[in-house]
Amino acid sequence: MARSAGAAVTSMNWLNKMRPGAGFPWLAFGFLALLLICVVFGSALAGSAATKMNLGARMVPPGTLEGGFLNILGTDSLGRSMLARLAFAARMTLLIAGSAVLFSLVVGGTLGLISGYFGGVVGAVLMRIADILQSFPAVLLAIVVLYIFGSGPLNIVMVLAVTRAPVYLRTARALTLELRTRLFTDAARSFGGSGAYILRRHITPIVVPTLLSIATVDFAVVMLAEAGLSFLGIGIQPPDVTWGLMVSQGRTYVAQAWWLAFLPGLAIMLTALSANIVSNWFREQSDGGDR
Amino acid sequence: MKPVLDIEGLRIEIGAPGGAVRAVDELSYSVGEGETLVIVGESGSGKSVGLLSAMRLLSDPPFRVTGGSVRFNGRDVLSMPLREWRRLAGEEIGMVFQDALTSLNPVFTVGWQIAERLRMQGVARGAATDRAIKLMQDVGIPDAAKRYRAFPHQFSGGMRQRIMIAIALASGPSLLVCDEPTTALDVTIQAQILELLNRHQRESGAAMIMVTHDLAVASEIADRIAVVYAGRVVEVGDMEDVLFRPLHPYTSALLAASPTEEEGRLPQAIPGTAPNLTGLGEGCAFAPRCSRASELCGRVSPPRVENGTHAALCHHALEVPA
Amino acid sequence: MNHANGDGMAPLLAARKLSKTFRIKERHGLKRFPVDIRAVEEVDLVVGRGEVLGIVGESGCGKTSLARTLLLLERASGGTIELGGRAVDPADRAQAAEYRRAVQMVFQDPYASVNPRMTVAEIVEEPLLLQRPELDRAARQRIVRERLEEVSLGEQYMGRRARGLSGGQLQRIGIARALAVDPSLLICDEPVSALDVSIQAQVLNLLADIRETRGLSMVFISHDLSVVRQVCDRVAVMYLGRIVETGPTGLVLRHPAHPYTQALVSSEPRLARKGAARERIILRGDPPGPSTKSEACVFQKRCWRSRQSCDRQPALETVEETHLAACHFPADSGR
Amino acid sequence: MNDNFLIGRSLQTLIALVAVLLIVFFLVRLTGDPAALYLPLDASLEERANFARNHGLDQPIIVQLGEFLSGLMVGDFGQSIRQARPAIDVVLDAYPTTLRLGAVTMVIAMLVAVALGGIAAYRPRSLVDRTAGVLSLFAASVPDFWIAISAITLFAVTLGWLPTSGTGGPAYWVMPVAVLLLRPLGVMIQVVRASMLDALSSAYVKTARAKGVGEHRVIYVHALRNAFLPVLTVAGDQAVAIANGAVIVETVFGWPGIGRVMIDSVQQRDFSVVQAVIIVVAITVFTINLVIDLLYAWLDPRVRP
Amino acid sequence: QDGGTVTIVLAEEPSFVEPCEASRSDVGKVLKQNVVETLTQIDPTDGGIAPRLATAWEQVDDLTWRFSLREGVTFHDGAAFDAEAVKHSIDRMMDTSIDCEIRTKFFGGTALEVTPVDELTVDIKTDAPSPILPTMMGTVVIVSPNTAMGEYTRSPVGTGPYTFEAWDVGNSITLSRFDGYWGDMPAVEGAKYIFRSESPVRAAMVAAGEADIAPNISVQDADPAADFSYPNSETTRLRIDTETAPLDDIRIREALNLAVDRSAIKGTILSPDVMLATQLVAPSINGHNPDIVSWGYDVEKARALIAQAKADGTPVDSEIHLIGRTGMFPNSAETMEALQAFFQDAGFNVSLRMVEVGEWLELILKPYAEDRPPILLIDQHDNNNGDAVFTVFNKYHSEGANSTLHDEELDRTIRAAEQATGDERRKLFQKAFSIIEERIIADVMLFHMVGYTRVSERLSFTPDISTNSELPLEKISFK
Ligand SMILES: Nc1ncnc2c1ncn2[C@@H]1O[C@H](COP(=O)(O)OP(=O)(O)OP(=O)(O)O)[C@@H](O)[C@H]1O
Ligand SMILES: Nc1ncnc2c1ncn2[C@@H]1O[C@H](COP(=O)(O)OP(=O)(O)OP(=O)(O)O)[C@@H](O)[C@H]1O
Ligand SMILES: [Mg+2]
Ligand SMILES: [Mg+2]
Repeated sequence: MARSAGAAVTSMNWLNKMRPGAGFPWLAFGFLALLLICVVFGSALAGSAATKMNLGARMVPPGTLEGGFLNILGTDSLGRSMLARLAFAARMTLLIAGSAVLFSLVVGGTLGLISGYFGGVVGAVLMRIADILQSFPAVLLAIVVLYIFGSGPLNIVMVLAVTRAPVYLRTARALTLELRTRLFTDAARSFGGSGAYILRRHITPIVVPTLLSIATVDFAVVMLAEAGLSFLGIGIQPPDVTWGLMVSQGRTYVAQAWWLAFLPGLAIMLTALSANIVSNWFREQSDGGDR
Repeated sequence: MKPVLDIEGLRIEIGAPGGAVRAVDELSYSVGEGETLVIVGESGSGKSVGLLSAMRLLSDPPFRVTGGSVRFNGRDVLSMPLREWRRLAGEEIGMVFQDALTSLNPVFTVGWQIAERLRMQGVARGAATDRAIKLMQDVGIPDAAKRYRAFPHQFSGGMRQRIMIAIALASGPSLLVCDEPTTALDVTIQAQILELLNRHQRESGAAMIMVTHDLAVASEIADRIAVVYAGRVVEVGDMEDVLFRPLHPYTSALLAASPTEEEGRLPQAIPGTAPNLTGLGEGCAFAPRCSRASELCGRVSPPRVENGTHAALCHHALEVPA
Repeated sequence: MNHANGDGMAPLLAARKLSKTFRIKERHGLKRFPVDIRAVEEVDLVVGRGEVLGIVGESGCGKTSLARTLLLLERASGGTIELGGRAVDPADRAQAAEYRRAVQMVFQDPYASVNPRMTVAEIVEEPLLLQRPELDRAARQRIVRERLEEVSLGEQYMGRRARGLSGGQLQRIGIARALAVDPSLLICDEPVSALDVSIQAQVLNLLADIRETRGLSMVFISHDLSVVRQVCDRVAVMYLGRIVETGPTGLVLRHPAHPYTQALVSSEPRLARKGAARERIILRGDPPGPSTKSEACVFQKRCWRSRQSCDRQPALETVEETHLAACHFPADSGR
Repeated sequence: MNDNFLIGRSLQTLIALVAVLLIVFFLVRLTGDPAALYLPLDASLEERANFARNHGLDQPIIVQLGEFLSGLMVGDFGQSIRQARPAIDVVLDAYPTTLRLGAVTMVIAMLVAVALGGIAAYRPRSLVDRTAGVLSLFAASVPDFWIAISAITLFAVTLGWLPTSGTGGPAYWVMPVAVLLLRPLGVMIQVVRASMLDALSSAYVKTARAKGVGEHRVIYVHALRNAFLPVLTVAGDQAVAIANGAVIVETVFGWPGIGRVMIDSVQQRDFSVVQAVIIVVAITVFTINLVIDLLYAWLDPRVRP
Repeated sequence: QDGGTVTIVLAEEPSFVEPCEASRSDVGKVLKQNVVETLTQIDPTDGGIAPRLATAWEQVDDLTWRFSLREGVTFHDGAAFDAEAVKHSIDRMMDTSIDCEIRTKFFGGTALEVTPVDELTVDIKTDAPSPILPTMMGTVVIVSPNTAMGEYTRSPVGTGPYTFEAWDVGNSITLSRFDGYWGDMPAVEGAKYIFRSESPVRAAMVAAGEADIAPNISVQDADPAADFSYPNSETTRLRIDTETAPLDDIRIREALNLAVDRSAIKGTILSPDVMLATQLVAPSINGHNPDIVSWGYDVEKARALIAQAKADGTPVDSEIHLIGRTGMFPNSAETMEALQAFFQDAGFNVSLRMVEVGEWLELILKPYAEDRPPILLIDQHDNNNGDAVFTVFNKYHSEGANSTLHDEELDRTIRAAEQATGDERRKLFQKAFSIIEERIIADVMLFHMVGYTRVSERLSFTPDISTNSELPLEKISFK
């Protein structure tokens, strides 16, 4: 498996060098901040408008102000404000992606740190599991699991988290393996520092920023994956709504009301783009820090 | 003596335009036929950057030559089209770098890499192979014919450096450029390599420039020595003049800091730290660390003091020439 | 200056037949083979109180492995370590803790040996935190300040992080850290080899001062004979995991008995005038890999004096008084 | 004692495969009675019992597992309930479609990435470099199904340039491949660029230049050969990414591939087919990784015998 | 496109081409009456039956019907169509070692004994009186005697006007005209079936000339002027679980019905051509009760009923689970969301959950969980076989597999209707529907749905209610 360990390191290397768009992160930060507002206040601000049906004003195209500014982005097939729905859907979309990333970060990172530092059989088994999970198309696993356990938000978060956790596990493990051989961990050990101490005091603070920078990219990856699942009909189900589901539902109307699928798709893309740009920026900032 | 390589007032900046810093400033030295010039100086003083830029091996960006001239056998190197220079250098100059492991391409056999140089000069494949094996024997690689097909990672550090030397010697160069060829090696291996380089130079009469930070090594192989500090040659002259009758306080401090054979005699530290490149201004860069420095040193660039072939840049040179 | 066993007291540190073998897997194409790397092989050594023992040898000969084993960072594959005449059982927590307080290390690479995210104060404080839990914060801070003073770093450095500091400064911080718990023995693994000459001199001077003021013992590892010559009372020469020669520094380096030491000394570059010709022994080839196992003398392959009887590894035997060499045909001692 | 890499790898995969199979075997049986799915809503209880008997679903689950595993030994993957034919036939019918789609995508991704990433690395901050950067940023951010739908709307429905969907001549391949290409291409361009930058700034390239080797040869012989190694290491991951993407692309463009089979068979609780898909996919992934490993060993003498 | 052949783009590829699965709409659209034919043919518009491979039939005794077969008919493989072939087909269908849907759907629990009387006469005997056997025979397809027993075929051979040419799995199925057909030679020479799951794509393909006929396109893709709408025989309802509180209170059930503005959904989310349904069978089905009036939209009244029920202690605030099924019909998710909005508007505490078919089946099929919550379950039923018998027992009888009702009078009425014939039969079924929808209020009835089919301009073909389950190529001609 020399190659896989190498691959983890290699992929980190190129990650470190891939930073297009790093020049203008403020737009991206601004957009993400806006989304955060949607997440926090989304249901308060747009909740009722997002569910208020008006079958008399179905599929009003964007750009008209009749029916109030809420309809500026048009209405959907039930006459609900697209603007409100986009804002409302941001909540679920980002919460799912966020929790999945957080979960995989915490679980994968912790396991990676432990298996990297203590190694042994458990470490080897964890790596094999990570290998399997990573070398098996996640969508296929998701299909099996979501059909069987139903596609509630929690299950989706779990599926996404489990398929992403290997990334953190590998990275954390590779970094830990490397840091373990650094002299400063030796020094701490020579003072009688226990494994737990060294992990906590020396290794985690160095590993976590790297994991966080992966997490920002991963946020985009996970959000796209969730959207894909919703698109396939095994993701979020109405009346819950995410952007992916909106695209999926909107696709049946592409010929009559392009905005139903286009706008949520655009929202996904802009968010993913922002996450990627922010991540690039993040790497640029921390670059040269430890090396 | 006709100089083979003559560097005059070379000025190099590093970094993107705008944020560039001066790494090398007014670097000048030359080396003649059959002569060995050793460039010494602390780490980061610009020894490598200066030499490799003169060889046009550093890419722009981030490295940019902003002034000065480099002449090789009388021809202006910097204004020559790159292709032409590469061809000329390929035939006339052999180069050996510090880390032989990374300097050899890991995915090609060493023999192929030696032969490639010959093939670049139009030697036929078969002949190139034979010559390469011969070269490997010459630099002391046992079983050369068999080892021709081996890859760099299959050699020890010393052997790899021998391969590098074989590549450098392949074209029968008139100039050998070595950037710290033995720094990564053990003393016993270092002795082997220095001996090899020395022997070659004696036999071929080529000029040699070697970069090192080890004054003892310098004393063993140098005809002349150039001492570099903060991107400038602060002292240059015959080996014995520079190392045993230094003009520049820096040279003298460096000598005092080097361990000697005397047991229990501790070397003397040079106070302060090497200058930050961005902070280089007017005046002598060594002034803040110099025991002889006066107010003048901080303001005015030091003059060149000469004693025959021995010269230094200093306001308060140690032995004022007669 | 030789304090070894001078007054009948047990030596501060002694190692008896200390060995360290690493098992690694070498991949050859599709197959992998386990290989034993015998990094340290039956090493005997003794460090007296206040004494500095130098260990020299080529890259890969096992110097660092020896140091790490002495520091209990590696579990010895064989042999024992004694502190003040008492064998130390690394498995016994109390004994190990006591030993660790007495023995501290200064590492080779100053950049790698301090955590880039920690402040200078935190770095120096760490051993106190781990080894002197009885101290409160103020007491620790006081000690930190003292130690930094001792390595001539002012208070203003306490809040700085490693990334902004130079190699010399970092190495001084490494020394301050090693001194934090008042050890009786310092193991220095090539403490200056990563530094420029000018900085090297600073650190060597600092170590000399500390030794002077504290009466500290040291194991000083280096591949640079000239450094060893200046710092060490006694020296041990390692080759392929074994000590092949040991004795007072002056004696060993001026009149080496083992052919390897002879080659080493003669290969050492010296600042000399032109024509100050010296006889030089240029060894053939490279040292064999540390994984080769053979009964023969480890140096046999490169030795110009090797004969039939060199098929056996010789033991360390006295050449003269405390000067020992592991050679069937040692050169005459200088005296 | 020595362990053979090939055998070790196969053994690992086998263990992994058995683990995955067992999990899937029990998972798919956890919920959803196939009888309910296959028989009409008004089917009688006898008919349900009869159905279970016909498909061996009345047996205790352990017996079913035993039969499944012993069937595997002789290459029998069981019968597809839905298609009333051997499950493996169902999978193998769909397999070439996905394989072709994936292979074409992979090859194009590699070629374009090497060309574009190489130029980008050689001329940093040039137009090509910036274009490549923006392209890969977008490729990492665009929802693939959304692009697919938009492309169909634009190129097939509105402009009528390309067929809406389905399989057929080269025109049918354009949109699916383009959509599937997005992710791997974006990643690979960056990998090539980064590894090419590494290679170009390496000491051995300096050596080559010092030898008088021409710039073309430096790039295409000395640098590229090394720069290709990292590309290989991510190729395995990209193959998996392509497999993921294929599920969506096959759905949107109506390609009868293995992704569709998978979705349908899980939905229909067609157990044998689900299992067969997983085995086939696992073997494919294993083979791809093995080939990459061997290729790597072949290209990189450091891991060669 | 070459003149004589047509391309038909279907929403899904059939899993198999086994004739005894022809009752499935995906198989039936390809095979039924094209490749394989039935003895009798049901007229979907009025439930009447017409001869096809049988020319006449009569009841011999309570249990036995005698069919006279058409003369001069041969199978595509050359075998002669005769009494033995009919026996083979029916025996093969009734063989329980395969899962023929025609058997499991229509003949579950009955035994059929087929006795050739002479070459062109055959007796079919049932174990219980079966007054509508000739109608039932409209579902049974006849295959060549060379078709193996006990296994599914992948190359169906029948007597129809088209032979089964090839099945390129995943891509297409092709049929071509059978020159030896007994009836009139159809205009279409051959047909190619291709499959696209996306409705806009199917519609676009006909528009782009890539296909000739695209059944089942959704309303938003349809062009009301050009595309054909037709009742597709499907009827949608919400099944009310009358056993759980608060749904066990009839006022609540009434309020639910009053809360839905069906006419607001019609013409918006669903086609303007859908019909408000009053019961689970379409008007053309024997047993449909025309006297049941549809619910009006009256939120106020609904609220009043809820208040009343609440006053009487009905737990009206408990959460009612409205459960939809993903992709059940075009825009089903929107429909469910609209229903939820209507119920909430009336003051119900209704949560919506969309489930996948597997989970839906567990909810619709017995046995039901003891501690289930109050559920409103979406259901869509299709009966295009002319008689209410195919609906009522299963959906409403105490023993019906999909029924949550336990009503003795209803059970008795259904049993009686099954055995009755003629007018009496119709009356009894009508009575049953009256009990279900007026006395019990077992459903929130929604709509008789419509399908849209887009037909290329070069063809003349008018889809009708049967287009959902069969697509007879013989009815297509070129303009
Ligand atoms: N790629 C680079 N980018 C930016 N700065 C560089 C780069 N390479 C070298 N430098 C800077 O240029 C200056 C001169 O470096 P150079 O390598 O010539 O020093 P040197 O004297 O050869 O040192 P050493 O003995 O360590 O080899 C140093 O300050 C170094 O930091
Ligand atoms: N953890 C390890 N696993 C496997 N082999 C090791 C390990 N540590 C050291 N070795 C091997 O043991 C031998 C001795 O290494 P060691 O680092 O002790 O040598 P050294 O004398 O300190 O060399 P240097 O002068 O380069 O620091 C080497 O061949 C090395 O490769
Ligand atoms: Mg250098
Ligand atoms: Mg070491």
